[in-house]
Amino acid sequence: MKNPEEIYAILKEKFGEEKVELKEDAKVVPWIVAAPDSIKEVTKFLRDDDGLDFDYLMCLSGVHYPKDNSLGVTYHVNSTRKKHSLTLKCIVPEDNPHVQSIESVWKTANWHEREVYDMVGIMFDGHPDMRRILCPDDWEGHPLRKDYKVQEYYRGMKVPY
Amino acid sequence: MVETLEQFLPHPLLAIIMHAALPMVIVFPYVLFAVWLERKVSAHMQDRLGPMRTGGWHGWSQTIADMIKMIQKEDIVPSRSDKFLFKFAPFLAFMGAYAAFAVIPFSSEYIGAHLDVGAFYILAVTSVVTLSILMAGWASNNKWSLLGAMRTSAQIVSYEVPTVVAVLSVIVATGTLNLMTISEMQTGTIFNWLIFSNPFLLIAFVLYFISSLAEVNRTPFDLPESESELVGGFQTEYSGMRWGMFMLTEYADMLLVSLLGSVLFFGAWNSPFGDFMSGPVWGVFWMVSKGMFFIFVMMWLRWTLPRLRVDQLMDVCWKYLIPIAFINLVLVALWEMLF
Amino acid sequence: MKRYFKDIWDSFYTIAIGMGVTFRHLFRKSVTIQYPDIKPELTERARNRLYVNMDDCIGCDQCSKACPVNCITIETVKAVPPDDLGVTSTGNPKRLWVTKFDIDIAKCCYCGLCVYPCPTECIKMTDVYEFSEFDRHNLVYNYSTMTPSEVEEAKGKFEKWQADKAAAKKSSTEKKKEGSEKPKAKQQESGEGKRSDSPEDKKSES
Amino acid sequence: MPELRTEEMTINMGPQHPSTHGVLRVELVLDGEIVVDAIPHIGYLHRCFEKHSESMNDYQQVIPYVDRMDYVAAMSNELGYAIAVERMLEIEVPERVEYIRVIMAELQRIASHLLAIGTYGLDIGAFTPFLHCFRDRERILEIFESACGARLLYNYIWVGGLSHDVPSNFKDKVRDFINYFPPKIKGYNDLLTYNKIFIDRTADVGVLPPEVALNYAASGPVLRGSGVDWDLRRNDPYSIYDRFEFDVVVGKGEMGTVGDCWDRYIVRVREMEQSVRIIEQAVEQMPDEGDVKAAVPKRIRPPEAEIYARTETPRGELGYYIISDGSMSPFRVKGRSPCFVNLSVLPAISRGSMIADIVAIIGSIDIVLGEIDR
Repeated sequence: MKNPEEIYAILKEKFGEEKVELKEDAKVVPWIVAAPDSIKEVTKFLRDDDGLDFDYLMCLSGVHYPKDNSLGVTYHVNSTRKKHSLTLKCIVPEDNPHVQSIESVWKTANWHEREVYDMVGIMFDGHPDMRRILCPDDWEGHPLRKDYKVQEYYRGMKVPY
Repeated sequence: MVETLEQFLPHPLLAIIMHAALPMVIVFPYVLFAVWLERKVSAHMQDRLGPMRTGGWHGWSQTIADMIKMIQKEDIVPSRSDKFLFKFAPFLAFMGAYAAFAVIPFSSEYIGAHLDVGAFYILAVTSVVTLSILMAGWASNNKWSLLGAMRTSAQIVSYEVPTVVAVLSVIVATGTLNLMTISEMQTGTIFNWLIFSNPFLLIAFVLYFISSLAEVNRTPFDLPESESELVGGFQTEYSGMRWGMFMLTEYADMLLVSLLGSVLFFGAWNSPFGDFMSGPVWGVFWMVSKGMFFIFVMMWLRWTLPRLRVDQLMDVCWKYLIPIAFINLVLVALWEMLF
Repeated sequence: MKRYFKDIWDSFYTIAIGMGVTFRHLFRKSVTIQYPDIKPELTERARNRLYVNMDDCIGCDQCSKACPVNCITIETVKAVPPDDLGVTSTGNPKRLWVTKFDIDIAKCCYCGLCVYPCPTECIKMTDVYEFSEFDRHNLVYNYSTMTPSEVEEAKGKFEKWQADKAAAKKSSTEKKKEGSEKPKAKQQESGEGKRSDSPEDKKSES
Repeated sequence: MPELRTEEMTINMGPQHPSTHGVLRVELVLDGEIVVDAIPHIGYLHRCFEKHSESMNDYQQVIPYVDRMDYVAAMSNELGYAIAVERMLEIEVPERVEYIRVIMAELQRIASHLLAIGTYGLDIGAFTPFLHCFRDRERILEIFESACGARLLYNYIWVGGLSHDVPSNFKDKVRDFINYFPPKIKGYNDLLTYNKIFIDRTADVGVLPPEVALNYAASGPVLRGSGVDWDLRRNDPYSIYDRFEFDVVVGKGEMGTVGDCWDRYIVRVREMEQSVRIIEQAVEQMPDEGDVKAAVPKRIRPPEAEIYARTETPRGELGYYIISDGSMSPFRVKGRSPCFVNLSVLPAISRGSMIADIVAIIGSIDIVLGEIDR
């Protein structure tokens, strides 16, 4: 059982401050922001380290922050054996949204990442099957972006009925 | 029987047609009744009521209404199907089922064709149903249908073996293939029935019943249709009356194997009480009621059991039924030799 | 070999047990009812078709705002002084002509969220559940009791009143030479323009 | 003789198929009847739950949408959402509300599991258990209907409380049900669970080893069926689940391998017994008096914060990731639906099985498409 601060201390020692950063002022639970190009390493370490032992990726969500013109991926990880959980985040700019895929770390990320790509439009580098999952393959735009405008016609069908 | 008809009818051909159509008098009302019964049996087993509206008492005319509806329905033929085979298959299926009724002795006075190879004829002619199912599945140009059709042919071809061996046990015991002769041999009280004449024939009957379930594609062997896997199997593309013909065939087949079962093991048209309630007309009654009993058991099984998987179906056939059937055949023969 | 016979025995035994269960059920009383002949009694909290008692509606738009699927459309026109709309049965004064109160019951999700905020308890869910229609447009229920001509009349009166008021104000401002703030009730403009976003406004008027 | 040419057949199972429990499409690559690959395609029931939530002008308004995610276990969905928002608002709900919520959630678990095992029987080909399950589920729905007026989509558990107090005869009704129900489980077991054909169809089929289950973040009966002792009600207690005594049921591989379809199935059957136990205790302890709306906030305006709250629904871990920007409407609501995650296991466990097994596997995962597609 470790709290986020302790986990952060371990991560900082391993990866250095430029890769991971703790947001202590966050309400409810603090989270750790990791660099998008090292998220795979970080998560792999989280999973394999005996002291941390995060074996369960609870949730992976994409968020659009229109204020900062950025997109974010939030990872909620949990350890079934050590009983602690952690919130990790990756923030990427809106115009070049690339995050490393963690599909190889936790298989469950496969569909979650596809969903994030579909809904928010973040590209996951190294994902084996980067297709849309909920919307049709030829859908335009990413619906969960705050500035999303629904397309007028989809294959000749009027969309906003 | 034909001779009697010829006396009343102007042309001998007419008499033959009349004669051939007689089982229809039983088969059609029976199918209407059986479909209704199936619904009622299933409903009550599931704490429901089933059809209650059409016709008044417990919805007795529901299937008649359904049939009228089916006749009126649009005849949909998929555009990419093999049109001729697609249209012809349901009728071929019914032909196969109906032709088999020719050698069933409905009563001491009526049998369609007094064939000396009656049992053999039935086993041969029912295979036409397989053919038609295969035709239907292939002609539909639908992968699900094809899978269903392939399953059927594999299934029926396999299950024909235990059926034949089980029937063979009876033939070993009786020494004839003529179903009328077999029926006549069982005249008398219930103890003259073949099933009680030889303990191993009881096993033969169980084998016969199980494999005939598979032959008529009833649960737990309803893989050709297997609604929850193959949508509707070979029937997927059928609708309206053509689908109705398959339905008719299924129920006619059920009746056929039930009647054959009662001929081979349960004294055919003989009354269980010796001379009491026996005679040509009572014969029909006994025959049909024995058949209905087995049909009820089939329904009962259907609404109780889940469905087997294809490989398990084959396991049941080749690993269990066939070896047991052959051993049983030897035992029946031994018993007949010794007693 | 033992396993072989055990399998056979298991099959027959478990099938027999299952058949016993189904056979017993064959003679049980059924649990279903013959629906159109016998109707189930609904609980008093049953949430089915919406009903609006227009006599009590004050046009406050609370239900429309609470609706998560936007199936309620309300348009109102302020009643001008000579017309007194009276009070509702709960004692709330009615100040608005409800010129349009449409519920698209086809959109309604029967969540009941519109019922709670209503200050006069005039919108409620009834136990009527048989209201299918052949045409989807028939499922848009118009609860407003006003005829189009009455609506026109109310609108005309309001416009006239507004014009009078503006004129009066103009003259008064000319007199006093200083701008006076618009009273809050006046935000309640006619028709479409009236939807304000914060609920405080609504509260003040109800 | 030239070698016989064979080729793989690609076949679409669904979106309209009796055994995909909705509009799931599974693209099957078949070698005869053997499945070479199974690729699920989802999204046919996508209703933009998350987008809708963002456009609501109140947190309470999201609840009818939440209901429609997992429409056969709406109470559990509401409970998860309500807990998430309450944690953000840092409000305590009254004791009585907590008890009612637990009773409702457990009744819902039974109802949902009944549906799951009933339709599972249907998938395997047995029709009768399905209607027997519906018969008993009906009694639960009646209790729900008397409490909130709806039978399926309740909108009952609100942020900070409940929409109505329970009716006065609620306790008796629940007691009636928990007396009536346990003998019925034996009926299902006789009819289906221990039927030889059923066991043959489900044992050793779709084996999901525990490591794989964890790696795929499977949850609920799917995870427990693989022998992982993990239940949020005990491991991460929410509401007042820490007050009750119950066992976490795990699959033991009684009929075959640990983690096969039969194990997933039996976990559900036995979980119903445990739910009855919880309800029994909750009904005894529940206070008779108390206002259920006391803590319902007039206006829900959480501080600028974000939360991930998870609860154990009948299908597994339902998480809500809610971000608030301090306004009346949520900034982002993400539903981590258990079925979505559980279904992603399908390709991994279905290779090499037969078409009929695919049906068995999908059924044993117990998916609800409304929740997968949201």
